[in-house]
Amino acid sequence: MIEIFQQIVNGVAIGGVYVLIALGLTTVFGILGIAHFAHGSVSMFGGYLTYFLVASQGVPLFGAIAIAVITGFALGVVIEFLAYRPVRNANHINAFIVALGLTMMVEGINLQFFGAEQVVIPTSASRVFNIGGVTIPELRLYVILSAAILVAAMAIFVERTKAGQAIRALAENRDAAILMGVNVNTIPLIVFGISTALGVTAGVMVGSLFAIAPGIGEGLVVKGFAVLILGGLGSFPGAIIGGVVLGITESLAAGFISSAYKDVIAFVVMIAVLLVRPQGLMGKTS
Amino acid sequence: MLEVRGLRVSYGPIEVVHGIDLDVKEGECVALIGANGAGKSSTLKAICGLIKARDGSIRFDGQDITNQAGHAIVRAGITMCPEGRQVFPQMNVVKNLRMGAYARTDDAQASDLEEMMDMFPILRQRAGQAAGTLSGGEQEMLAIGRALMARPKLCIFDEPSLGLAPKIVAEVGETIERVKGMGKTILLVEQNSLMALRLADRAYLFEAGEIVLEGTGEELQSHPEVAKAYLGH
Amino acid sequence: MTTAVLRVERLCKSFGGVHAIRDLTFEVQPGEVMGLIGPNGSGKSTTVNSLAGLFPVTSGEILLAGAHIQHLPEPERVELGLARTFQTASVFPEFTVRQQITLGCEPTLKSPPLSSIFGIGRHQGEVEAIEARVQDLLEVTGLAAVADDAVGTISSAQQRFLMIATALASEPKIVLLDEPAAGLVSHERKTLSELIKSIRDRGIAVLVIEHHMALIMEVCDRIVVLNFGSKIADGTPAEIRSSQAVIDAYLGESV
Amino acid sequence: MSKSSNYIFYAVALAFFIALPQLITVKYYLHLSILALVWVIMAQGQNLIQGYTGYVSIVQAGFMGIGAYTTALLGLNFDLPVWLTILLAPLVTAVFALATGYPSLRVKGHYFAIVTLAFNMVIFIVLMNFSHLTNGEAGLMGIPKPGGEGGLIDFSDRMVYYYFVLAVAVLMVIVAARIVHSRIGQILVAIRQNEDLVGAIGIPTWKYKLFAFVVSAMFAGLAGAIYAHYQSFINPEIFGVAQSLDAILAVIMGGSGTITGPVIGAFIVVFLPEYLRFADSFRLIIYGLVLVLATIFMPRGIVGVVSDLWAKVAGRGRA
Amino acid sequence: KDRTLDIGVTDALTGGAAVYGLPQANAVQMAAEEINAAGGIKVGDDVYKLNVIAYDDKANPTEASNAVRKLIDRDGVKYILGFCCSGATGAVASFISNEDAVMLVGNAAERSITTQGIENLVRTRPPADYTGAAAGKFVAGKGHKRVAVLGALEVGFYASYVDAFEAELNAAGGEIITKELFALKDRDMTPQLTKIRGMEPDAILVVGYVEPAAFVYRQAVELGIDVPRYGFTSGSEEQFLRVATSEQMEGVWDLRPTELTLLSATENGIAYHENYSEKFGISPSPSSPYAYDQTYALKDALEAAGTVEDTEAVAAALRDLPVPDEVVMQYLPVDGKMFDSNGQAYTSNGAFQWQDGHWVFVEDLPSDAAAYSEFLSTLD
Ligand SMILES: Nc1ncnc2c1ncn2[C@@H]1O[C@H](COP(=O)(O)OP(=O)(O)OP(=O)(O)O)[C@@H](O)[C@H]1O
Ligand SMILES: Nc1ncnc2c1ncn2[C@@H]1O[C@H](COP(=O)(O)OP(=O)(O)OP(=O)(O)O)[C@@H](O)[C@H]1O
Ligand SMILES: [Mg+2]
Ligand SMILES: [Mg+2]
Repeated sequence: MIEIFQQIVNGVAIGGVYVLIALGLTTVFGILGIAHFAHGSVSMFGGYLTYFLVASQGVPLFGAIAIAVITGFALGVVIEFLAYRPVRNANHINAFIVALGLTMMVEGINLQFFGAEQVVIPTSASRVFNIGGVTIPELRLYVILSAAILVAAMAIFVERTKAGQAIRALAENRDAAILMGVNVNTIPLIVFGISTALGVTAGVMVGSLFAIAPGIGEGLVVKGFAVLILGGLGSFPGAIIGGVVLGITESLAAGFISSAYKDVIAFVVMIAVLLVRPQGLMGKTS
Repeated sequence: MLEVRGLRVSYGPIEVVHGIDLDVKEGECVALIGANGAGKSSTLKAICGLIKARDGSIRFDGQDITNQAGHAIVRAGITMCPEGRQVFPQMNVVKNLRMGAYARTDDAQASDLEEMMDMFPILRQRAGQAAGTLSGGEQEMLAIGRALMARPKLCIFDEPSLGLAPKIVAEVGETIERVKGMGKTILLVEQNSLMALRLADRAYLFEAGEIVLEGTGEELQSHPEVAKAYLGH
Repeated sequence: MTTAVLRVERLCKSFGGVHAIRDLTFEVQPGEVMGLIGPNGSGKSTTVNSLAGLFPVTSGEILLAGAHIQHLPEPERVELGLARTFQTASVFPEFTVRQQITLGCEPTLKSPPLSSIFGIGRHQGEVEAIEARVQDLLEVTGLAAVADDAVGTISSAQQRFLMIATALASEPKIVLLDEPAAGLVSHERKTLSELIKSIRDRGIAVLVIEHHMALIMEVCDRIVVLNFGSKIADGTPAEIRSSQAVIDAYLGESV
Repeated sequence: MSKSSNYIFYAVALAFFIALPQLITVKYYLHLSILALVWVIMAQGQNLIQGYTGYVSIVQAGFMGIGAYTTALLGLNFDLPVWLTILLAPLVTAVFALATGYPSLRVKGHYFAIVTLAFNMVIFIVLMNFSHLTNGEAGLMGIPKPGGEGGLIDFSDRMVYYYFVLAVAVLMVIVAARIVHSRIGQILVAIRQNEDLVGAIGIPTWKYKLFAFVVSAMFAGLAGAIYAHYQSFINPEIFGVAQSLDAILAVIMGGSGTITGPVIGAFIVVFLPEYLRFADSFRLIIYGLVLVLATIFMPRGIVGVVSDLWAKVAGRGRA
Repeated sequence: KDRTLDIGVTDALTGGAAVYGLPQANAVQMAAEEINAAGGIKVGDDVYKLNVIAYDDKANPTEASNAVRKLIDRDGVKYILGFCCSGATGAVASFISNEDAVMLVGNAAERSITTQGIENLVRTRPPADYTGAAAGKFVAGKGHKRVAVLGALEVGFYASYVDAFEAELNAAGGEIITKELFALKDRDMTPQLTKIRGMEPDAILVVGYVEPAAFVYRQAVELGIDVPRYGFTSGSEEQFLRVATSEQMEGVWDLRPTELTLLSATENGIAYHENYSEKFGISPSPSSPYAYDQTYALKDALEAAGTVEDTEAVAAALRDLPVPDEVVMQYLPVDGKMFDSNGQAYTSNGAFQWQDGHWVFVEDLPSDAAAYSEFLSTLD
């Protein structure tokens, strides 16, 4: 029994990271219909940057995170403006290719600036809590908590603010949004900025809880897309539920079925859900 | 109030509006009629900034709005109720109506919302339903209501009666009449030429991207060619 | 008595909580033009979509020339002789008009599809027969002049006629037309009513949804009126025109 | 372009490919050309599902792997003749494609892309971990060449193998062209434009989508088999998602929905990274940048650019 | 006469395996510069200075064969060094015997590379099972009966390490109670460790790349697993400390070839460590000397063969070579030769333990290179 609880706890932390990655992906997808494949690599860039600031510039951790998040926002804006905007009216597959190209570029940049060795963002959180046999490292607890806070903040932003309203309108019908007076040139910039900033926080979490190394970002973005599929493309609650479900599924699969095939099992669950509900767990039928 | 001069619109290499002049004066209701594909919607889209004008100028309220961004034009006081309704499919009826007031900064929105629901009782019945699942007619009413929520100076309707039941068509006619009564300036495109010409103070006839006839509503109604081709039977 | 070409019995369809059609029963006889009218949201398009098999019905039976079809997928219903058009124009924008109509003939072809890759097992003369049928349809629907234009470049009125031509290409027993006159001007509507009559003259039954009363009154032999998903009237145009229930629900003052 | 100028174009292209080995002085480029021809087969398959049917599949490299492992394992374990195992490879791939295509094709657009990507990862993980059969990451060595020891033709001569692959590639391009110009091809293009309408006019779309998916997988399986016998070595690494993305790139860069496009695209994805080696550690960055710029400035691929130019030139000629 | 000899390196310079490949390429470069500075290679009347051409293969088999094809066909290179990873190495090994070239394999540990009788290939690193058997004996000797394994078992040479380990453990009456797996990019090992914790093992054995392995050690502590931890990872102190604290690492064993570590190293090793650190600004990875040693072996073989053209002679000379003086690893010669008849070299194996922030050499793991060499010859 303890083992099951332990596995669920294990899965929730990684699930929190998935949720943040997926949130960024899902907002971008919802608004612009772009499968932003470079998201993982850009997130890792943010993680690397934090590491660099902390480890070799001596910036305090939270200062470094703040700088990285702001840089991430700016980077997102630049990416939207320079890379995706020119293909806005083209076939979506073209945007996907741009995304692939960006992925290579960012991976290349990461490699060039930060090297091939894995880096771990140093933190001072090294305590471990033990609750009735279930252990939780302090750091994991922080990750889960901050993921929850960010999700809540995003939800409030989208549901309660005018910018959030505009984002939803743009996601659903671009022309109509223009006719309502939504500035469709700046909203995508904001969306990309926020999405990338969220990605950077995920990158920081991965970098402190686990590690950043070449290829990890790409693996993460695939998981992010799996979450989207599981939860429903463009669906906000879907990203949250999908992320947690995927994290726990992986954990249980590795613990109780097979660690070699844990990703296979996660994908099979995703495909099975899709067969029953083609629009994903929280997706709406069109 | 609205002054269009020498407007040309093209999609890629194909030009569909070939330099038209068009005026709408304050408080006036102007109709555009004409066959399918004549370029009426394209003209409206160019006015609203949804597509770029290739040539010509558009002035509104003394201000040059040619090729301005769409949102700026909305803030200048033009809203359009577009062809094909264009509701926000996943938002419910109330949220759609609220979106209509997006560019507004005053706080009379709640009472306007009530007013729209009174004007279209069916919208009150469907208040919580996703707009995408409404029937065509229900969507059209929603789109009109949404446009009015912006309290525009100039209200543009692109084929508001398309696909509506006769009873509702009559209601839409009345609604536009009422909007007119509110002192709003109206630019109306209608396939239902009879209704359009009855409502309009002045009208233009489009043919293949050009304006071929202009006059008061009555003049055009009694024009033999118009009567034959557009008023029917 | 001949079997009805289409028979709908106690048809129900609900979306979640919304009952779009309730207990709908009607028949269409061979060679008949039947009108289906009703206020917006009364379930007309839902009826057409249910008949065509776009989604499963909640309950009820659909018989095409006496055979149950409610469990069949969309393409098989077309093969059995039920064709339809859509309320909003739905076409292949990159094809030429001729190509689209030719594709519409696909369900009637006897040659297996693979034969067109390897050139074996082809039925004699089929290609020529199809070409002739397409030419005929182009002329009937008045599209011959734009036959080799890309569908995306023809006017929306022409696209509406093209939808009808494509539906007819499958040699149906009955066609369902969902608001074919939407967006047409009066002379085009006239062409449309001629077309509907000529379809009937070919022995094909027509079920037409329209809000344009003049057209409906002119072409229909019989009219069924829906309101809130239920049938409220069924009769000749004259009967419908004078039915108080229909006037209250749909027509308004008078037409 | 008129029909006859088309034929002239194809004849010139074929003559070029036949003469190519004679023009190449550094044998290294012969090696790359062989790989590029393998990729021509891959890209034609990808084009069928992506370019013509409009479904972006990200599992092509996985299918290539199934083909490659099929031919290698049959050859190594059962001593079957190489010709036979090469023919069996696409058939076995087709079986897998049927099994994966059925669920994947129930969803559309990005869903389909990601589901197929998941399948590619599944194939990769299984090849990696099912090591009793596949020997895991270490891969399979010593895969025999066609013709066997002391056969009539020596396939270990690269020149010979080049012509062998060229023949297969030409054949597959012809097959692809026959398919897209057939009734089936017409239906696939219709599905790309408006799938709902295809169903409504009485054509069971799932059959045709599945056909396109399975045939494209067979192309990939065959490409994998030919690759395996050329390299004599395979391991899962070659059949990962990155290679599937290369197949997509080949189609897009060349010109999707055309027969010539994938041929050009295949050579690009094989040769471009080589030419960017001078950039050393900046290679990845530059390759990515080239992709982004190419997509922005020539969205219809090289074929699109060329045919636009051609139209301009021809138009001027007429005027 | 002063002449230049081009030698090639193909290795993973980017991507996930660059941790192994890049240091190897650096090591070859460093060795070449040292050789040039010391006067070059004397072949007959000529003196050759080495010029290194390095290509990135990303550990991908296709890229590796492309790189080698290019080195041979275009650059005219006959001597190719590097090779950190088994997949890429296998791809090249499958055609190298037809080429007029000599291939020197470094860190790639898949056994079959030297069982195929490829005459123009030698390898400095011993196969993993050679070390695994020694490790099995050692752990069994500690009295552990129930051992849980966690590792990159989809990778052939790690699996073969475990197989040899298991055979020895079984022989001593012990058993492996579970084999759990992680992939190269996995960093969250808690699911596997939670399962292992539930099985109450006497010890755990971690077999795999340094980066994920470091996380296993850390997360095992976090999950409260307090049984002895053994491993086969060859990670440096620096690499482990990036992930885990020294306390979390305390007591961990590494059972592996006596590769480069500060305390176990010979004078050559200390010099190598210093020079490398100075030149590249980072300490060398423990396995990088396999490539460094390749370069000196090649130098001696060229001088012994007296030719740079005749690769067959050079390949033969390699197999006849005593262990060069300059090498860093501690090779166990077979019949007095560095490489045995299979082209395989052997180092001694050792048990290292993490104590107070450092890897400490505790004892030799008895290993019989000659016997293993004979066993290797019997494999196909
Ligand atoms: N997005 C587009 N791309 C290319 N051509 C277009 C586009 N939109 C409209 N057209 C073409 O422009 C011409 C004018 O169209 P427009 O919609 O302005 O006409 P309209 O008078 O509003 O007709 P309708 O009564 O059908 O709405 C038509 O020939 C149409 O085919
Ligand atoms: N997918 C759906 N989900 C929920 N409700 C739906 C859905 N489709 C249709 N409806 C509802 O079913 C009712 C009938 O819709 P339908 O489209 O059949 O009307 P209609 O008679 O064709 O109207 P119109 O003349 O305006 O086209 C409407 O109230 C509509 O809101
Ligand atoms: Mg219009
Ligand atoms: Mg309808």
